[in-house]
Amino acid sequence: MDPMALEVVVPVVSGLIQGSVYGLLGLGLVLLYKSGKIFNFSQAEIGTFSAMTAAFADQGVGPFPDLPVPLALLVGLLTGLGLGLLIERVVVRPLFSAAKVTVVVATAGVLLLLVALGGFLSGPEPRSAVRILEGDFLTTSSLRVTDTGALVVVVLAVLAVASALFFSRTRTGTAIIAVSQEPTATRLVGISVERTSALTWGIAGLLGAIAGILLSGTVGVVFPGSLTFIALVPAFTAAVLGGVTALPGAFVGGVVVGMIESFAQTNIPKDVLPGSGKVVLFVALLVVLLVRPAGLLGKET
Amino acid sequence: MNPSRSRGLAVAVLASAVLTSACGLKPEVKDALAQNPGLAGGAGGGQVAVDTDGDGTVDSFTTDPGAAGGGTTDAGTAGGGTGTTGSGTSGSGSTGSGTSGSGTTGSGTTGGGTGTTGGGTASGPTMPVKGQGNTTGIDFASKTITVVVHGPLTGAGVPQESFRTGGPKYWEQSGPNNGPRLLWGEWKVKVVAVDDKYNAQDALRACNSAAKSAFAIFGGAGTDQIQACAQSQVLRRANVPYVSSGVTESGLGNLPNYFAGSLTYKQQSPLVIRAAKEKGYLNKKWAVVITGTPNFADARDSIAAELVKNGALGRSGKFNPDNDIILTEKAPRDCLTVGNQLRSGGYETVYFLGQPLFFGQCVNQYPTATYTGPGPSFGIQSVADLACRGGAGGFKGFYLHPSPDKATAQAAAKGAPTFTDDIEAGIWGGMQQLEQAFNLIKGPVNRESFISSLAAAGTPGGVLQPSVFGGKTRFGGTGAFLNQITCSGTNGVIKTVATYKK
Amino acid sequence: MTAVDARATTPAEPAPAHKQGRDFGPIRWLPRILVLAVVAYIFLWRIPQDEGGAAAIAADACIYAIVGISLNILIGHTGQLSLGHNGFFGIGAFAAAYSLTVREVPFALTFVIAGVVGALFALVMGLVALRITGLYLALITLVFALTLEESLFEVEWLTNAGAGQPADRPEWLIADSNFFYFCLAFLVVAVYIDYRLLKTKTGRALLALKENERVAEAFGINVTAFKLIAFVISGTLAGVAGALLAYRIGLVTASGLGFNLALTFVLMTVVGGLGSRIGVILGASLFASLSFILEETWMHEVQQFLVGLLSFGSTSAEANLTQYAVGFLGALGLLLTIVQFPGGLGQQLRAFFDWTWGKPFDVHALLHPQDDGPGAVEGSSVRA
Amino acid sequence: MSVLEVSDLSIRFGGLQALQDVNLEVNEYEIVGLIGPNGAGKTTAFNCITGFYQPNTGSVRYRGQDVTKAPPHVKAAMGFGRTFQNVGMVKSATAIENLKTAQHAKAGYDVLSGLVGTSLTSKRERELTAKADAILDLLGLQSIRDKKVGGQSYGTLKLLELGCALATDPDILLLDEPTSGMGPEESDELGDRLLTLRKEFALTMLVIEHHVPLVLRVCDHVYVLNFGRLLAEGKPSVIQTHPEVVAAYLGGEAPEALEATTETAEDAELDALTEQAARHHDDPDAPAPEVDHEPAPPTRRRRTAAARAATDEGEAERLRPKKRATSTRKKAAAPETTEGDDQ
Repeated sequence: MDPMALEVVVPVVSGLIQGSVYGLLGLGLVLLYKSGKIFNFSQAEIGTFSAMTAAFADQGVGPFPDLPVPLALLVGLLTGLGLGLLIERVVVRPLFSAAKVTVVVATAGVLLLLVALGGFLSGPEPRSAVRILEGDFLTTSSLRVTDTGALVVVVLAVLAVASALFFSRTRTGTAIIAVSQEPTATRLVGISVERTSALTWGIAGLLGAIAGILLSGTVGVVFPGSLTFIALVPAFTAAVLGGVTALPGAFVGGVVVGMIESFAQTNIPKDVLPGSGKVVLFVALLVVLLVRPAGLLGKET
Repeated sequence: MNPSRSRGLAVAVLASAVLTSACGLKPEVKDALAQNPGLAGGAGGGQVAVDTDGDGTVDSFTTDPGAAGGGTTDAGTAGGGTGTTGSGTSGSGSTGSGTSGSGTTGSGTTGGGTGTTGGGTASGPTMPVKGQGNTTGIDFASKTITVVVHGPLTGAGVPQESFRTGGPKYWEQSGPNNGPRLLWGEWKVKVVAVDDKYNAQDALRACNSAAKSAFAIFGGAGTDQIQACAQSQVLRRANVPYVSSGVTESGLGNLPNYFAGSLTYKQQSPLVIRAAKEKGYLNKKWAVVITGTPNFADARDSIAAELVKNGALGRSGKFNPDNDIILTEKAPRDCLTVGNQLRSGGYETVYFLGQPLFFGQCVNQYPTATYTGPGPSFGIQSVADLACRGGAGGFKGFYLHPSPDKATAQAAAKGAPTFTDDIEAGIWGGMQQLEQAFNLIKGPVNRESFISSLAAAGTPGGVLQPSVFGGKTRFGGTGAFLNQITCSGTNGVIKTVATYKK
Repeated sequence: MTAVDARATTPAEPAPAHKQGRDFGPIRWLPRILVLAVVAYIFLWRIPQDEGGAAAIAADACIYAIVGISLNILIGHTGQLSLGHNGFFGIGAFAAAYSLTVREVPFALTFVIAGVVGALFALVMGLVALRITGLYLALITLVFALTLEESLFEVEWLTNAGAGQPADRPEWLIADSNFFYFCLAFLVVAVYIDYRLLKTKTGRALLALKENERVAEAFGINVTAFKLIAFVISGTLAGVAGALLAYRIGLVTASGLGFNLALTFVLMTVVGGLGSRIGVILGASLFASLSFILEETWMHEVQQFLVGLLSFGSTSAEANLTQYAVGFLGALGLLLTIVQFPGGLGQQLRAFFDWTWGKPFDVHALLHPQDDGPGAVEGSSVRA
Repeated sequence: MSVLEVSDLSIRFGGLQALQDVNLEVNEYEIVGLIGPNGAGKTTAFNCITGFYQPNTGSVRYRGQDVTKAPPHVKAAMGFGRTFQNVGMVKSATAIENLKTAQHAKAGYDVLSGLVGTSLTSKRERELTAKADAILDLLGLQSIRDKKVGGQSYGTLKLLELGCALATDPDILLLDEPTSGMGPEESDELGDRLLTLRKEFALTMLVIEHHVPLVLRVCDHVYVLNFGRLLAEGKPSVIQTHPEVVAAYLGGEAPEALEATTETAEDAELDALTEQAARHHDDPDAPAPEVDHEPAPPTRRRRTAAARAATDEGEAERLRPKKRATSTRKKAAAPETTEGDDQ
């Protein structure tokens, strides 16, 4: 076996997978930042909640009949969409004119509310997540990549490209950007700010659900707060590193974050520096914000 | 095969030795057994490899059927044997090795501001008496004694609801006609389960708050949490009896109010090696994956010493503690890194001690190894379920454990309601231990008499193995069950294949 | 100066509101004194009686209130959204526990150490805040606290890793009632500091730099220095509060100081009402004692009744509802505060507080709080 | 010795030359005017003088001492009092609080003794309040003493802001459009007030002002800025008829008529940037305008540039949509604008 395998190849590959998970969540975060200049703290929990309803539907728990996997996934995606729309209507829209920080604290409130609601529904016990794919994509002497892991990378890449195209090529995408930059003028042109906002949150909810279902698939279980605990902060870091205004930035940022973390964890043992992954990440984030506040791919403003 | 078989024989011989030494029981224990004939039958013939389903096949996975049958393979003994002193204690001579528990134990009262009525010394009927000693947690009006069980209802990442249900299952449903079980004929016990969130700080907060309302506290699982509660200033000052499963020995040897009712991790290390020898995975490449808490230092050092002594292999060459021990955080987010480390080290056997959710994830990441260890005190069923759901080739291994598989426990706990998992069985067994401890008391029942009488003797066991304190140690565990874990579809299957005595 | 003299006489004029209607002296004051007496009786006498129960929770409430005041100095007065306050709080707790247990430093000195260490860490964040503002600052503080939680708080010599660092109280503080009074004394000091802060040039400088850094500079305010001063004062208070928590529980672990705690801190401050001292104290106390109130007081019966209604007899549903009730109520309170009542508890109850201080009871103010209140989370330095 | 001496001041934002070789001098007890069309760089010059911007080249001397690099709060403490184009005050605080905040540098106690609450602190606080009250009396604003500044009318705000600048105990006062938001009568009144203040506090002033009657009446000397360069300087009466100045104010109309709207500070800076952007590809070596000028007809080149600046307005809009939206809101919030007042 190549002696470099553990130190280099493994962190690269596992960082890629882990980072894709962050990137998927980061994509939703970037979308909302791009359109409304807010950080959505409830993004990961939208994912958790959606993954939980998908798992409910998959296993026939509670009000759900025992559905086949594709339908269960659909239930999860619809939950994410619905949550996005609901949050927009009940929390975000009344705060249109409030300071952005207020909205951000409100999304933190939504995060806690979703944790509580998830707890009401399923309790603290982890549920096994919906398993979309079961096989191994790649197994070597030092590395194992599951099909779900590979799927996450592919989905992230596709979504990152698709959403970049969405914003540059479609009318709706342009409208979202226009609203974020020029609400008054956009309204004059006849674009409904409210509709656009609802649309943005709907898409963000959907992205959250996709991320949640895939991420819980790689972890194996889902419980209230699980994805927030695992991935929220790295996803934020990914979004900021990549540049919160650039959609492919989430992809790049996610992968960078995943690899940095993985490298540090693999190569710095716990008794030398505990939590080395997070330390390195913090330093990286700090440096990027100080030196290049717009992020790796973002445009300087 | 032959060496293994002879080892099996040795175990059998040891078993009978232990059986006979049961004659050396302390009088109190004998009395307790006499008073509760139903309890003692538990582990009937000493250490038995129980064939629970009775079809004669002990397991499908072991390479050495002879070893499993070391004792008598007889399902009947598990449930039967009413009055006999079935579960022997291994006598005072074998306890206390490596511990420094003596000296501080025994007398029960440890001063403080509370009453001074010495425990077992006073005479009179055995029951709580108002004003005699510290009777906190005893409601004289409704004749109810409150006991608190703490465990990680949340935070460990696997289903742990059984920490809540195990207690009531014992005190409220295991009595005559599936009704409440009464102490001294008329006293009820109320169990309150509190969540320690798998976090020592919250555990200590919960225990300190329970000291006000509970007579005694039982620590279900979680080393850091148990240690935090055991060392509590508040509990010590209020003489709160604190009984737990055996975990670490660090800082717990000299506590007047603390009792470990089962083997500590350190005490189990030689047994882990014994199981590896018997099941044929000792001469393999071993990795030790363990949480980097000082509370696991004794477990870590003892298993490393045993592995080195017994010539186990490591990543390259002989097992080397510097290379082959992987430290983890207390609640890591996922096992990707550790999984890759295990894979690239080519490890064949993994000794794992850590958070249950993390354990399950690591098995998913690296399913090819045989997993072993002292296990999470309780909760191996949840881990197995989680690991088997991963669908990456399943989970196989042997874990030592304070409680046996469900069926064995069921048989030992005659007439009890069905157990949902090992946690429930373990808590049930812990409650049984508490009842046996209550029955050791002579005269007025209070915290002081509880502590002094238990410290002087031990418990005869039942679902759990017997414990012997004998005034010498607070780590009174005498044995553990070797549970074999396999997957059946997406469910983990736990099967007790042997009972090991220290 | 004549202008001043003229001014000084004006307050002596009886306020018209008091003159109208019935001003019968004692009758006007009696109910107020009665209310204050009842409050004093409950907090100074009744609660401390419940050793191990309410007394311990009241100590928690004091500790949270100190954190609330500390956080309010940053968010409310200075406009710096810190999501990493659990970091300063935690480092104070560990510093106190470590110096007491391992280094055997005298008890009193551990508070100084906790305060200094908290201040140092806050200073570091303050330096970062000079360059990174708004939401990015919120994010970096969050990551900072998470990093502390996972790295520094796991360093074995300092924190005993998962086992936690013990911090036993001295003999005279073991009784929870004594400890409550002890914490209360710290809270009084914190309130005094916050009061003095707002009364003097420091408070005015912070408000100015929160609203407009340029104006502040034109007024001769060293924005850099005062931002750092705000972080240092806030960090000191948080560190000392952390030390109190260490002694309150007797053990500090990293997992008790996580992201949830950071959110709780921000939540309680916002729900209490940024900028309102009494509101923040109230919000903090509420969050500290919510689970106790729901479990141990008459509210338990109410809760059980509601839970029974909602769970339709399923025991697992009942357990879930009970377990998540606190989080649910907290989150709901936050959202309601932000969306409906941006002034928080402080503003909602302002009419009552004003009344206890001698103003007439203004029902209108209770029902329709003024619009010019402090607002939820405002501040022009947060412009992102 | 002059109080303020600015020599060869230049500042560049990215590729845009906002100020180029600007020289100013303000002597003791003088009121000096600084005028120029929108985006000429007046406010930028103020920001360089008071330390908010660091000029690329050139120096600022205060009473002979080089203070180019001193940060704003240090300059404020030295005696630079300033007002802002769009009222610079703490809007959520009361008038009296604002006046006390403005005395920050002269508070006379340190942060720690303030927190502890020494007797010195309370004595000094009383003195600060007294001084603030005196200023309120002076400006006739006692009626809003305990009212939040945010809700007051624009004219009141400008007046109170002047009070705040006075409260900083200035040696030289830099006023950025003190009459914006005021009617003609109020503006006249302000003129009187400035003269009184100068007498009472022995002040020196530098004033950005568009209201020509005021400039004519109070200023001893006037500097004209255009496109970041000094276009002219001299006595107000001379400047009034200076052809190049008239030309710079677009085609020879009277200067006051061109100042129909109040621009915000950000607007001013942005205007400077965008207009510079529009013409920065012009000959960079174009000779700096003469300071002592003969009356000359407006050159073709200037006309073109001005016209281009006007046509480029649309593009400028697109370049800064966000800012424009902000300023729109601000104008709407201010109850009075100059629009009606100047007519």
